[in-house]
Order: sequence, then structure tokens, then C-alpha cells
Amino acid sequence: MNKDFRMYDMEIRHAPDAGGHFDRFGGKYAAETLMGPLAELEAAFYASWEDESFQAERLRLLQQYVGRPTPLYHAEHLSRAIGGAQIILKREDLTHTGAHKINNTIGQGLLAQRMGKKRVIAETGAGQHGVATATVAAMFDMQCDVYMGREDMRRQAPNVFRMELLGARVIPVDCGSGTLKDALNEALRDWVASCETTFYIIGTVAGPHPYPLMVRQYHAVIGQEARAQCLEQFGRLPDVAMACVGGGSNAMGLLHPLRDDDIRLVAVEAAGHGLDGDEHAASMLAGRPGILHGNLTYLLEDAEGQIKGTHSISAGLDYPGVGPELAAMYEAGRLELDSATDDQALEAFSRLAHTEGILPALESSHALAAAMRMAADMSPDEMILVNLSGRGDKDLDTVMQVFGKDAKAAAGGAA
Amino acid sequence: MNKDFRMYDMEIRHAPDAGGHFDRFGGKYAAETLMGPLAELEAAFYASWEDESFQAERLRLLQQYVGRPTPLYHAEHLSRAIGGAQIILKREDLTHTGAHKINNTIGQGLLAQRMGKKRVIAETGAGQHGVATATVAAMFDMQCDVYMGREDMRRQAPNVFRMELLGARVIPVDCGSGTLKDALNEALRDWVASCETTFYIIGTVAGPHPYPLMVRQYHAVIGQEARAQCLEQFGRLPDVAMACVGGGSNAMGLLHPLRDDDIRLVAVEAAGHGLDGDEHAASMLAGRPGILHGNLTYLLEDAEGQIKGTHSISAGLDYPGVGPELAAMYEAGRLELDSATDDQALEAFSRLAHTEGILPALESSHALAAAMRMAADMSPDEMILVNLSGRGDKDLDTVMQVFGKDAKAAAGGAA
Amino acid sequence: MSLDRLQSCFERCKAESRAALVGYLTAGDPNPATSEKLLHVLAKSADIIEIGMPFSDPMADGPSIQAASERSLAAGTKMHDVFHLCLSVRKARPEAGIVLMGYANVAYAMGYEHFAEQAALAGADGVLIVDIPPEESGDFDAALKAHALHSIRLVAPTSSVQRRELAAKTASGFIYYVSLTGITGAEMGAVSDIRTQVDSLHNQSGLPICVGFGIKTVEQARSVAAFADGVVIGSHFVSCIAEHAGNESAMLAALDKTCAAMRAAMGNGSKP
Amino acid sequence: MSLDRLQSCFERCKAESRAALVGYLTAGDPNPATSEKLLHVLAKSADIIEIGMPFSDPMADGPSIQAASERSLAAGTKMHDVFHLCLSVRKARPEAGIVLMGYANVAYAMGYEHFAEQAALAGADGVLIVDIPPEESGDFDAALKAHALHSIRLVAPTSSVQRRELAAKTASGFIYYVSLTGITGAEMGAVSDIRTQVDSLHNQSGLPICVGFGIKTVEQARSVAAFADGVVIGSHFVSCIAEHAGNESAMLAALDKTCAAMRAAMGNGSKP
Ligand SMILES: Cc1ncc(COP(=O)(O)O)c(C=O)c1O
Ligand SMILES: Cc1ncc(COP(=O)(O)O)c(C=O)c1O
Repeated sequence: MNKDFRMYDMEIRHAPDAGGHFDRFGGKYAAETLMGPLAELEAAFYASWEDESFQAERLRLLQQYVGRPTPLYHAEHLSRAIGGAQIILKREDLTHTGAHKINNTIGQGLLAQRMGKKRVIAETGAGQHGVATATVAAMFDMQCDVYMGREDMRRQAPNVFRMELLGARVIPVDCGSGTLKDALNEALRDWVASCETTFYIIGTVAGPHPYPLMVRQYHAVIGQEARAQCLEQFGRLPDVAMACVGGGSNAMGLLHPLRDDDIRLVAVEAAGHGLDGDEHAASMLAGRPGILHGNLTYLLEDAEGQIKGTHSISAGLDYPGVGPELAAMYEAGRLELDSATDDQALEAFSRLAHTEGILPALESSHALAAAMRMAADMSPDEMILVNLSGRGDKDLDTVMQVFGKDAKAAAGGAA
Repeated sequence: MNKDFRMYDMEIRHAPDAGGHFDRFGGKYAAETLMGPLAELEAAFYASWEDESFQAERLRLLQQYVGRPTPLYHAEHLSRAIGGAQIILKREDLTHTGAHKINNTIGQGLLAQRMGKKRVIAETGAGQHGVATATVAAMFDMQCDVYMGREDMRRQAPNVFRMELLGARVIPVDCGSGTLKDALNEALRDWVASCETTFYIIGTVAGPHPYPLMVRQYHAVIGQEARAQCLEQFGRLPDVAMACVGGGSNAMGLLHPLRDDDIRLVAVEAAGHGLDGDEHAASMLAGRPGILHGNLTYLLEDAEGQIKGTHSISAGLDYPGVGPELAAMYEAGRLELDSATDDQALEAFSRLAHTEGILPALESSHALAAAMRMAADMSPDEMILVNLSGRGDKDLDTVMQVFGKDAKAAAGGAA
Repeated sequence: MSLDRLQSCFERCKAESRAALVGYLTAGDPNPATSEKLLHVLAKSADIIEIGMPFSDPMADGPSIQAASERSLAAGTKMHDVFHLCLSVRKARPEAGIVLMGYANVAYAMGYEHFAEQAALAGADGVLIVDIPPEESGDFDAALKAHALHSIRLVAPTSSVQRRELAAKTASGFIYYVSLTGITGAEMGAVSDIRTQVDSLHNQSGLPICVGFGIKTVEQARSVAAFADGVVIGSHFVSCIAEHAGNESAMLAALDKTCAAMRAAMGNGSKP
Repeated sequence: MSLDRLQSCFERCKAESRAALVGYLTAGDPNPATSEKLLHVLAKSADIIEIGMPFSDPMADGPSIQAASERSLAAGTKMHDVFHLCLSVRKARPEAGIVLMGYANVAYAMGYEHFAEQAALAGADGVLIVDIPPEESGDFDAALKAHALHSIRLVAPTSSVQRRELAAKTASGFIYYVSLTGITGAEMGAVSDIRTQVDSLHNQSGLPICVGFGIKTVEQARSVAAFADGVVIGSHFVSCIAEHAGNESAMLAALDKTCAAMRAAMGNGSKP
């Protein structure tokens, strides 16, 4: 009620250059066919951003449909158990559809409407972006096709059903490793052929300009709220702000509005089975700059520039790149990096479940794992703000399997 | 942010008599062993209700942990498609754990803490109350056992996993029909034996006094918010307010704070395969007063007073009784009744998914089905407020099965 | 008149320096015909016969008596069968105490008045409804009273002093002291605790005190019989039926044997 | 010098009143050894050979060329193999045009300067990187220029007038007009539309205009050859490799036959 609109800052701060570059990263490395549509999109985005009625409708939907502002929750029981810094959770898990992704699809969905597009497409890894896209497509009565790697369809089955129930078509992608990057390739192929009628809703702060900027702006509500809530609830800003990084949308959403404050910003990458081998998805910690999916950024690639297969237990982090602005902030020294392995993420998942009664998404569990580790070495009057980017319901099968329980058997019988 | 506490009314209005009777309904029809514990509970409840620090902590958790206030969303696309009254949704689906049930478990959980109990038990049908109980038990570090019919464990498998991941033990109940009423019987049996150390968190406005009152008071935030939000967003109150009825907690939560206004109040019962036969759960429409689970209320029973087996596609409505206060309001003419069949609920589920991008719980879909039917005969400047008591994620398997899709196959493969 | 009959039962036992054996079986379990024979067997040893009225949702009962209700209802037992069985026992044992025991909804569905009338006609002496506590018993007790039926009350370990007084004031026939915090068929509590409770109840009320819930062995029965006016055996007798399912004569023989053993444990002449 | 070579190709074709055949194969598909033979077969008929540099994520390509990249990488093809194949073709056909085609990251990973140097040493005449549009091509074009390599540009149906001008200004060698809005291997657009576009491009730029994407039949090739300076055939040639997988001689024969047919379709002497 009486939700305070003033916490939302409509100015575009730290904008990229005209070509969409954040320092040397970003840009518009796209096929010629897409350059026209991208220019059209850019113009439409900037015009809509200045349009008060567009912004009012976006905020109205974020509040009345998505459920913003999401709470800021002091995880007292967890913090006490760790005995170090206070861990504060930004509860994006409480948004409609269960992850931050919807902040962005509401924005892009409205923009698609404004541009008169009748069809949207999306790529998805964890399925959260696909669900969020299918959701706004249903609401705005647009046709919706979602590309999803077959491996991801398996690990995030409930999200596949959800998309179908929302009226979207989920198109399995078999090429490559059947995960997020392959889905992105397929979506780009679709868009190249359909760009005149179709709006491509990219799910993270990656892709050719203006996507990284646009998606960041749509997610900035996370950090803007969190900043205001911290001041209101605790009378101060946190010492550290942390988020997991797949493409980086929940990270930029939280961190961008805090970057001008004296706060340590930390991005947590997926270390999979460990950073030593190839079974991880830590693009910044273990990769180097390269060009993929329309932008120049940190990538996991071999010596020849071939993109590597990645591994993470969490489908949403299983991507060999990262948003270009994160790469720029990292190189500029404004962003610290950390990582969590599959096992550490699972442990954090259990720990939060048992101490706070919250089942986090496996993606978010990576940020939590790093926060818990960091908190242990800090004092109880310090504060770590963690983006709880999504809820773990979509990960039940994965987690039960790991914890050695056969899901179906548990359902059928055991005490 | 700046959430307005003033919308919450702390006065207990329309209280039952000292014995917990709402007119001729309600009361304390409990085994002698429980009469002492019930008296202790009643005293603790009243004392806590007057305790400002208790209430402040309850509201703080409702806001920062549960995500209250939940939005009020005008389902414009659905309303337009129907072409009648405007349908307004109270978004309890956006609460932590995904249904209104948590409003109550936060309250009872805090009370259990205050009473020094180290263990909680609960019965559950849809699993939502079980999850909500397991959740607060985890947060408050209490041991938790949840009784659940084996049939319900099958249809709401994801909720079984969730409870287990939260550290609760789910105890399958095989007696009777393996649904909610049998789980309640088992929980009562447990409590009779353990009442000195254990708090029984009942999940709806039923059971012996003080449960129906207590649970209503904990859920009244729903209607109190909705009332204030209606006035703020639409400048008026709705013409009709509607909710589905299993035991009646989401209905009382919404309707109680609106009962002194000039608003039609409608409770929607589960008509299953139709009210003609025995395959439904419409206790008021098709039952008669009787005594079960500690209170006198409308029941589905045979001529001899034996409780009948019920049927509803939604586990949360599959219960042969109803909260006594609803029975009293119905007999007093303050509550209208309607019903929806399994098929109508499924259709409403699809309709909301396709027009608004929201997957409602199958329970809530019953209220929606009735609202859609009623709306069609009303004018576009009339308004129906519907309690969207929960989200449909827990029902994916059921729905996919009905819609003729094999869930596993869809996950593995199809486009 | 029936008020006298329960009283005489206890007086008779007192005269024999022993506790009364109160035996429970669910009416119609495993079916009305066999049930009749079982009740007659029980009636040979028991001073007071508790006839359980089967109910679909016996929340105060453990697995054994739950199963008895299920068997009885599955066999089609109706309330007129229950009353018929009651009458049959009454005819066989004119001097025995008979108590109908069950859940509120069965009586409520008939109407309290009609229920009491039928119970009286069937020869019952009293009624014990598990889920009608004194607070809710106004109408019900009135109906019982009108038909000269005792309203038996439970007192539990969790009952406060006030509640014990309330029970003492509103009960008639006897007080049923629940020997454990839990459901029927669970493990009995410590004998010394029970004794303390029963002694204090004796101070509060002039009514006989019977002790039940969880008494399964002859030893337990004997130790309780040493201070209680009556000992209630329920699940233990009911279990004979499940154990010998499908073999009526074995069932009857087993029940007979265990009833006799329990009757012997009541301690003829041994009571102080 | 190479700048001349592409120009001479087009001049030679013009002199023969026909369009140039621009043939594409992915280097190293299905393996480096066979690929070398295939490229030599292609080089017999094609005026300009486009050598695809395999990439793990060929997002502008359809299934056929995607699969070619996958086969090539699976066979272990590295960039030195690509350059080796290029040089091999160069040696066999000193007068042919050779264009390296691929994705930005492969060149970026080598360093643009090193890449350009190697490409020039391998005898390439030009380079076409699908995902380096003019906006991002500053450093890359500089590197190509330093090694006297053409920077080939794509123009698409969705390219605005301004973008066509940009392409005309920044391209050299030829302009590659994309005959459909979509990925390689999809269905070609309407010939009349393509003609209109190509005509207007001819007005904007003095560079030769080649048309490609989706040309699969001799008839399509012939109709486009009637107005374009060159016709690019890619997926259609590549499909010979998948169709005859495991049978190298059949693969080579099939490619030879289809190349010759396409070469014939370029319309010797038939151009206005
Ligand atoms: C809950 C959640 N968190 C995080 C991510 C990672 O994406 P990003 O880095 O763009 O926030 C995903 C992606 O699906 C997600 O679902
Ligand atoms: C989402 C939802 N709505 C409604 C109900 C029905 O319960 P009640 O009538 O107490 O609101 C349930 C019960 O589980 C539920 O989960």
C-alpha cells in the first residue's frame, strides 16, 4: 500500500557509449540483418524510457502484478548460526513467477507492445526467463516461442510445464550441449528470420546493444528498493552487496544502483566441480575477453576461440559468458569476484532451508554460499546484502536427486 | 516500503461466545485430554493478541518474510474477455511459500514460541499448510511433523519434497480415504499424546475453539489489506467478494473484514464431479450440521452421521466439513454459496493462465470459476474481488495429466 | 432402574473386595452376527460392558479400535444394529452394567433426544461420548437424564483441578480416569502416578473411579485393580478379533480366555 | 596483389557475360584431409572460394552449415589447418578469389593483426566476418588493410539506406547481398525483390554485388545470375558432405557434379 515511487530513479546512470560499449566491452557484434532491428529497438527503448505514461504503466505492473517492492529480510537465524556479519536477503524469490527475471520481461513486454509486435521469442536456461516471458506474452496476448536446451528441459521440467500451461511453445534445442548458450543461438537464428514481426526478449544483461543497458535498467528496481529499504530498516547501507552471475541480470539489478556508494560489490560465479578443470561456468575468473552473442565480454573458450562447454548444477548459471558491463566493472576494479561450487551451493541451499525456512533457487544459492563464507570472517555489526534472485521450487528434482532421494518414491511413499 | 500499518485492525470483531460458539456452531467438542491444552492455548492466544510487541513482530514477519501486503491486481484482460464485471485478484499466490496459509502459521508459530513449545505438528491436504508449517518451524528452530494422506502425497508431490527439504518429517496417513480429514484425525491423535510439549498448528478455521477464531484473526490481514487497496486503487469497495472454501481460512481471511460493509460475500465450494452424486466436497450446499474435529458445523455425512468420502480435484478443498463461523454466516444469511466442478476449475485455471499469465492454485481456481460465471451477468462497472489464495505450481502434475500430457514425456522431449 | 444397576455393580464388586471389570468391544465388529456372540462372551466375565458405537473418524482411538470401527462399518453395521446388540446383552445379563461409548456425531445425527430414548429402550445404563466434554454437554445430558441414563465422564491426566470438579459435578454412574495422555491402545502410564490421581479423585467425588486406556496385561490390570473401582480393558479385547480374523470359534475362545484372565486379575477378595 | 585478384575474377566473368560462382565450404569438414580434396573440387568450378572457419556457435547459420562446423571441430580442425587448406587452394588456383568467412571470436582470439597476417600468408583475398558489422570493424578493418585483404560486407533486406551507404563506404572486394531475412540454408526470397535490391545497390556502390543465402537449385542460381555479379552457393554444396558421409569418393563426385551444374547456371554469355 502507499508504495513509495520515489525510491525509483529514472535517470540512466553510467550509460554505455553510443555504440553500446562499456569501456572495451559490449557493442553490437551482430549479423547485418539484425542491425536495423537493433537500431529500431534502441530508438524505441530510449523513447519509452522518457515516456512518463510508459514508465507509470511499467511501475504499476511491477507493483500490482509482480509484487514489488519485494521485502528485504534480515536472515537473523542464519546470521546467528554463522556468527559473523549479518546477512540480509533481497527477496526476489517472492516476485510473480518466482525470480527476478520478470522485472525485465515486464519491461520488454511493454516495449514489444509499444512497437506493435505480435510475437515474442526468448531463450531460457533455468526456465525462469522462459516462464517470465510466457507470462507477459499471455498477459499481453502475444504469441510466444521459447528456446530451451534439451538438457535444461530435463533439469527444469516444472518450468517447461508452466510455459506450456501459459500457452507458450517450448522448442527443444539439441545442438551443442543442449544448454543456455545453444538456446540463445537458436533464438538468434529465429530472430534473424522473423525480426520484422517478432520481438526477441533477451533474458539477461548480454546480447548486442541495447540489450545489456535495457535489461539493467529494467532490473535496477532491485537495487533501488534494496538501498532505500536498508536505510529505512537498518539506518545504513550494507558493507557488501553480492549476487550470483549467469549472464548478470540479477547482479546488475542489485549492484548498479549501489555502485556509487562506498560498498563492496561482489559477483559470484558458478565453480561447478571446481575452477581447476573445465567443469564450471566462471567466465570472469577463468575466462578471457572474446565475442559471442553480440557483445565483447569475458568468455570461457579454448585457445582457438571456440566456446567451451560449461557445467553448473544450476541451469541459470550454466553459460560461458557474462554481461559486458560486469566485465567492464571487473576490469575497472569496481567489482570483486568470488565463486561457489555445486556442493557449496547445495550446502547453502540446505542451510537456508533449515535456518530460515526459505528454499532458494540453486542460482541464488551460489551467492548465499559465498556470502556465508565471507560473513564468517566479518564482525556481527557488518552487513552483507545478498540478492535472493529466485525460489528453489524449480530445482526440487535436482536437489532431491543429489540428496539421494528418488523424488517419485518419496511422493509415493516414504515417511 | 513505508508499508502502512494502519490498515491492520487489531480489534477482534464478531467474536464467538466464551465457549467458542458462532451461533449454534463451533464450540469445543474435544476429548477431555485436550481440554486443558485448549484452555492454555486460548489464554495464550488472547494474551499475545493484546501484546504489542508480539503483534509488532508478527506484522514485521508478515511484511519482511512473507511479503505482505500482497498486491491487488485488476485482471483487465480476463475481465475484458468475459465482458462483464471487473475481476480483481487478491494476490495471496505471491506470499512466501505460495499460498495464504503462511499468514496463519506465522501467527501460530510465534505463539508456539511464546508458549515454549519445541515441537509443532500439522495436518495438510494440498501440502500448502504443511509447507507453511515446516517453513516457520525451520525459522523458529522447532521440530516439525506433518500428517498427510497418502493420496494427497501423490497428488501434491512437490510439496512433500519441499517439507522434507525444510527439515520436516512427512508422515503418510493410510487410514480412511488418505486425504485431509484422515490427516487431521492422525494429527489429533498425536496431539492427544504429546500436547504437553507439542503445539498443534491447525491449517484452517476449523477445530475446537480457539482455533477457528485464532486462524481467522491471523488471516484477516488479507481482507484488511484488500479493503484498503480497493479504496486506494479504485476509490470504492467491490460489489462482491469471493473465495473458495476448503476449511474456510482464505474465505474468512478475505470476507471477515468486509462483512460490515455493503458487499455480497460468496463462498465457493468444490462440486467435484457434480453436486448430484457423492463425488464432491460441498459441505454447506449438500451437507447438514454435525460434529467433527472439535466443532459443530456443516458436514458431509450419511443418515447415520458417518462422515462421507469426498472428492475434489484440488486436495485443499477435499474436506467434508467447513469452518463453523462460515456455517453461522451462511445460516444468518450473510454468506451466499456457490460451487465449481473439477472441470470448471480447470477451465478457470487455463483461462487465467492464458489471459493474465497467472497459474492459480486449483483451490483458487474454484473461486475464479464462480467469479467468471457471475461476472458475465454483471455490468462492466461492477467489481468482483476474488481471493487468489495460492499459486498453481504444486498442481502442475495434476493439471498436465488432465490436459492429456504425460508430464515426464513433456519434460524429456516434446516441442 | 438403570441408575441403580451401575451402582449395584460396583457395590457387588466392593462386597467381593475386588475391582469391577469393564470390558469394551465395538458393536458390529467384525460383523453384527459375530459381534453378538463376542459380546455375550465378554458379558460372562465383565461386570460392566462398554459397547462401542462405530464411527468413521474415531480420533481418540488407536489403530486397534480404529480398525474395529472400520470392520464394523464395512460390514454394514447401523445404529439399530448397535441397539439390537445392546438389548441382546441386556437380555442375557439383566444385572450387568452396560455403557454405550462413541463419538458425538452419531448421537447428534439421530438427535440427542431420540438417541437417548433408543439407548434406554436397548437397556443401556449410561453413555460416554468421547468428544462431548462438560462444556458442550448441556442438551445431551438433559436428554440422557430424561431417559434415566448415566452420563459418564472422562478425566485425563491433563485435567485441571477445576475440570475434575466439573467432571465430578456433571458425571453420574462412574468417572472414567484416562490412564495415559494419548489415544486408546497406547502404553499405560506409571502405576504410581495413576494411583495418586485416582486417590485424589476419590477425595473429590463420591463416584466410583474406573481406570482405562492402555491396560493390556494381567499384571497391569491387577496393579490398577488394587486401588481403582473398575478397570477398563478395550484394545486388548478388541485385538482378539483381528488376531483370529475369519475364524469365529477361535476368536470367541480367545476372547473368553483373555476375559477370564482379566476377570481373575480383578483380585477377588484381595482388595483392602 | 590480392586486391586485384577479386577484381579480376569479376572482370573475367563480366567478359564472359556471366556471373561469378562463389562457392562455400567449411574448412575441415568432415575432416581436414577430405576437406582439402573437397575444396580442390570446388575450386575447379568456383570463381571465388569461400572458406568457412569453423566455429562452435555459428548463430547465423542453419542446420546444414552448423553441422559442418561441428564435424570439422570434432575432427580436430584448428586455425592452422584452415590456413593450410586456404594455402593449398591458393596454390592450386592462383587466379581464383579466396575469401575466409566466419565469426568474430575466432579472429579475436588470435588477435586481429595476427589473424590478418596469417590469412594473407595463406593467400586469402578477403575476409567476411558475419558478426562484425561496420560499427565494430575499425580495428579489424585496419588489420585487414595492413595486409591488403578485402573486408567484405553483408547487406541485408533489413539494412536501411544509411546502412547500405555505410557498407558501400567501408566494404571492398564485393558486397554480399543476403537474399533472405534469415539464416543460411533457409528458403530464398522472391527473385523480383532481390533484383530490385541488387539494382539499387549497384546504384549506390561501384563494387560487385554477390547474392547468397538460400540458393539451392540451378533455376534459382540462373535467375539470380541474370542480374547479380556473383551467386553464392553454400548450404547446397555443404549438404553433399552430409549426404555421402563416410564415402569420400561419392562425396567428391557429388560435389563435383553439383558445382559444375551451378557453374553452368552462371549463364556463360547469357548476361546482358
Ligand atoms: C533465479 C535465477 N537467478 C539467477 C539467474 C542467472 O541469471 P542472471 O545472471 O542474468 O541473473 C537465473 C537465470 O535463469 C535465475 O533463474
Ligand atoms: C491455495 C489454497 N487455497 C485454499 C485452500 C483451502 O483451504 P481454506 O478453505 O482453509 O482456505 C488451500 C488448502 O490447502 C490452499 O492451499
